[in-house]
Amino acid sequence: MIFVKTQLPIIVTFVSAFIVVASYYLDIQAWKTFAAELLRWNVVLAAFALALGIGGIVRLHWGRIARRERTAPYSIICLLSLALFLVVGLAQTTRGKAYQWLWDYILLPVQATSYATTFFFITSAAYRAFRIRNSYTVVLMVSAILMMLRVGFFASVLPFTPAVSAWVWDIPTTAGMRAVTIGAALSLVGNSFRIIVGLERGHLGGGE
Amino acid sequence: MAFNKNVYFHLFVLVAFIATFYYTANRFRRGGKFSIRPLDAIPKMEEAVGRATEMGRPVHFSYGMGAFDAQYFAAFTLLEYAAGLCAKYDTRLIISIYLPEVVPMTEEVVRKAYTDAGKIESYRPDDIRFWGGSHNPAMIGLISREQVAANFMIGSLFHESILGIEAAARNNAIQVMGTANTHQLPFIAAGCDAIFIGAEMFAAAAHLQPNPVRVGSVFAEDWLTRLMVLLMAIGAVLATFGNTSLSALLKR
Amino acid sequence: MGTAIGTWIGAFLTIGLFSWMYKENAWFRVVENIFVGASLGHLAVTGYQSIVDIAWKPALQGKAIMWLPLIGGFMLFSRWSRKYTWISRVPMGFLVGTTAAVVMNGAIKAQLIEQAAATMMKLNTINNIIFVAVTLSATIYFLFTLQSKKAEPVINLGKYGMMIAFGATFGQTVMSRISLFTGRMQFLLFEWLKLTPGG
Amino acid sequence: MLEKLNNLDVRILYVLMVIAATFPLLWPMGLPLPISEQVKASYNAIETNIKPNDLVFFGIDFEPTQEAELWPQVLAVGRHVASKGARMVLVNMIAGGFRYEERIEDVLIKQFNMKYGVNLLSLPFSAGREAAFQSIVADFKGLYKVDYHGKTLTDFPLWNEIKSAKDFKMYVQIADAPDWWLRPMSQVKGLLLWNGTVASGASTMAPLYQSGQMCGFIIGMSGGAEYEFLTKRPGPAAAAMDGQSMGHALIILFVILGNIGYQMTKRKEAEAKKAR
Repeated sequence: MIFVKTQLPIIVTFVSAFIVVASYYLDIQAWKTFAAELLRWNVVLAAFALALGIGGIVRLHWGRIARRERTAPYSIICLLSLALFLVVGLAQTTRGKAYQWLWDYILLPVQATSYATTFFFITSAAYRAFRIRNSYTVVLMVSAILMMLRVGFFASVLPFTPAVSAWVWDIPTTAGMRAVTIGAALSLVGNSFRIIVGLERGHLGGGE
Repeated sequence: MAFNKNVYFHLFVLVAFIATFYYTANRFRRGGKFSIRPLDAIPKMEEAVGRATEMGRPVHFSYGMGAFDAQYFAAFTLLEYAAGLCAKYDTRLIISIYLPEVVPMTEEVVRKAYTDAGKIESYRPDDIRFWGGSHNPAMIGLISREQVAANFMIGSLFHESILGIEAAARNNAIQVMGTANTHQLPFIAAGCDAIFIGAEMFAAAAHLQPNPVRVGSVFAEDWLTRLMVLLMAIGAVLATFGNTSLSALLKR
Repeated sequence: MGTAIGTWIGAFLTIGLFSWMYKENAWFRVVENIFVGASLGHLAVTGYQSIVDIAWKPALQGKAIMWLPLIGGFMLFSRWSRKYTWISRVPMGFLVGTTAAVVMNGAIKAQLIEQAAATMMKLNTINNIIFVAVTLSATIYFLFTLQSKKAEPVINLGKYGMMIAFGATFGQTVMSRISLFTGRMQFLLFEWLKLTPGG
Repeated sequence: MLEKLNNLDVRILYVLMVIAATFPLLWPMGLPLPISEQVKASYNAIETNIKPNDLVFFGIDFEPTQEAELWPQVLAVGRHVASKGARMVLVNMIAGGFRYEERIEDVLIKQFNMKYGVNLLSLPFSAGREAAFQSIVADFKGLYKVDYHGKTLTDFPLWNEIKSAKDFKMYVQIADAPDWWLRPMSQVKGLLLWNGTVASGASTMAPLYQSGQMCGFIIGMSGGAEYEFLTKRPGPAAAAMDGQSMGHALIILFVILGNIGYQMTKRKEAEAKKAR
């Protein structure tokens, strides 16, 4: 039984990975179709895993409400908002009129605003980070400023900036980023391989 | 056997990696000596947890908002390390999660770290928070309310990196981040106390637990990367003289 | 009517989130909790739909293999019991295995082979020479077993290359972030306050 | 005095930035906008490669959060492709992208008289990202049974003319996420890849454009604004570019002030050390 408990997840990992990896090398249509099918199952499993995650958050807020903590009103808001989306969504699917309204006027503005807050953060990050401490930070700062001078109004006042920044972008930037990509490629292979053959198993817990 | 076309070099890389890996891993199993360039981000993580402990404030960890990919695997290893430190020092660890499918894996990783430290009774599943799409506001709210003193974000980072950096900077937290997503490297390089750049977060595993498998893997990866550097150099020289056979070979 | 109320709600949420920039406050916290609830609710609805569309309906229509992901999904719930947690590790193994497999195939082709082939460029212009030199030296930076003093100048060149890349990307991203904010201001000014450009 | 610049309250910076980005929205300044070579080249890639009746796969993969930056691109590029007389299949792989699919479909039908099902088709969202693209490559027809509107696909003549992903001439994708679509899609032989992305994703995608894996590549709001200019259809991006310029100017100013403050602080600390 202990064998089944510890080894079965590893065997499943290996077999499913083997099917997908081999589908890339083998020219057998049925195999490819089956591998594609397997990848679609991930979506289903992820959806089930959602229930676990949501369960955790509901338990957290429910606890706060039950204990009548100072923050309980916020927890009530959270659970009400969840219930609203859940009920409307299950009643009429995401294509329904009411759900579309919820999406347009609640989810969309908060998502967009949440992302737009990066506007503030990047300002203070630029202010704090681009201090000349050593020769590396000089390079960092100069190339950042060049890129900002590249577009719009500046390009017409300082006509050399588009060409210079295009050079910075096409040559050293592309080359530097390519190195990061190439440098990581074999690490990805190594790490994935160790996981596939079960040599790395922290994510499956420690035995018992 | 019906083989696909244009995958031969691809297959060569895979087979070469596996062969080199088994060779190097075996060499270290028999007690070979090795040395790997140190990474400053690892001791920084310990320092951060230590300081959070002194201040009596929690530690925050996030994988970022990327799709499920290999960076999560590297992050699991570093999370295990961070959780181990938090268990050892009795410091609270709060984890923000964007993807549902990694919730169970995160639980396993953290529980294992607490079990290994002999502190399973202080493991708090409630502090593993799944936020889904609301990850970012929930994270900055959490960082500022809980006065987080150490902020680790490791994985497939997107714009949440800079949100985490600025929110935690308001608490003067020590921050360690790592990602292979080139679009976020500038921000973590500019804003953190120490970072893992791309491959470094995978190599960290070999530092944390220098067992033959992990060290052997780093060596095998390195040797193949050297081979690729050599091929690129030779290919460029050949191309200069009008010979593109090497780049053609790669695409076979 | 629905639009008018919606716009006001949208404005309430937008300003509430932005208010964190001043300091963490109750308004922000209300919006944060609305967002957490809404986004989890939305995920739950779409998740339910994918289960039904991808697996449940085909399974009922006789595609027997679709019972497998459904059973796998239910196995995840064994996490709620201490004793049977191990059962949930089987579908977790599947998720990890398929993901690792896709990563492995993709990394070799797109990140290694294509990139390496593209770096084999003619060294007949200064630009190409700089390009290849920076790519190779910065790749060498990622060799963890290389600890020779002789390699240091090469690695330093690679580091400068990466610093230029980081700086340029930072500068490039500023543009993106201003656009996002512009989008929200367009909403507040033109849709909510109904102002018109030109004063 | 000047060393105070080393540690300004960032909230002052925030207020100034808000003014700089918002003011031009209300009072446009009409600053000039030059066109970059890359946008020109990407425009030409569509102009020369797409012939009437070619099949173009058009991906809209971004969340509403990216609307300001990417919707102008979808509009400008979508109109350009349609004006070349191509047959288009719209698709989305990120949950929030569906409403832009609907919007561009509307524009194409109204402005270009495209006939739904004959030379235009919208496929529904499918989850899984890289895995979903992988299944498009392996088994395109297997992935979809119904269209975006929930109708059976086999009822549409356009769907029945397509056999696999290889039938498409070009895959145009406007997306906020980096390269996970490219790994699978680059496996389709003969398919031209064309990408529009956010400014922050540019560094990931630039090497892939430079290496020739993509035939076109435009970036961010400025890319959209310039594309609007090339297609001679002014749109939402051009209007917002003034705020960009102002914001950039201000950030550069902050960086300079911060450095003055930093150097002053360093000098003062050095003096204090000497005095001791």
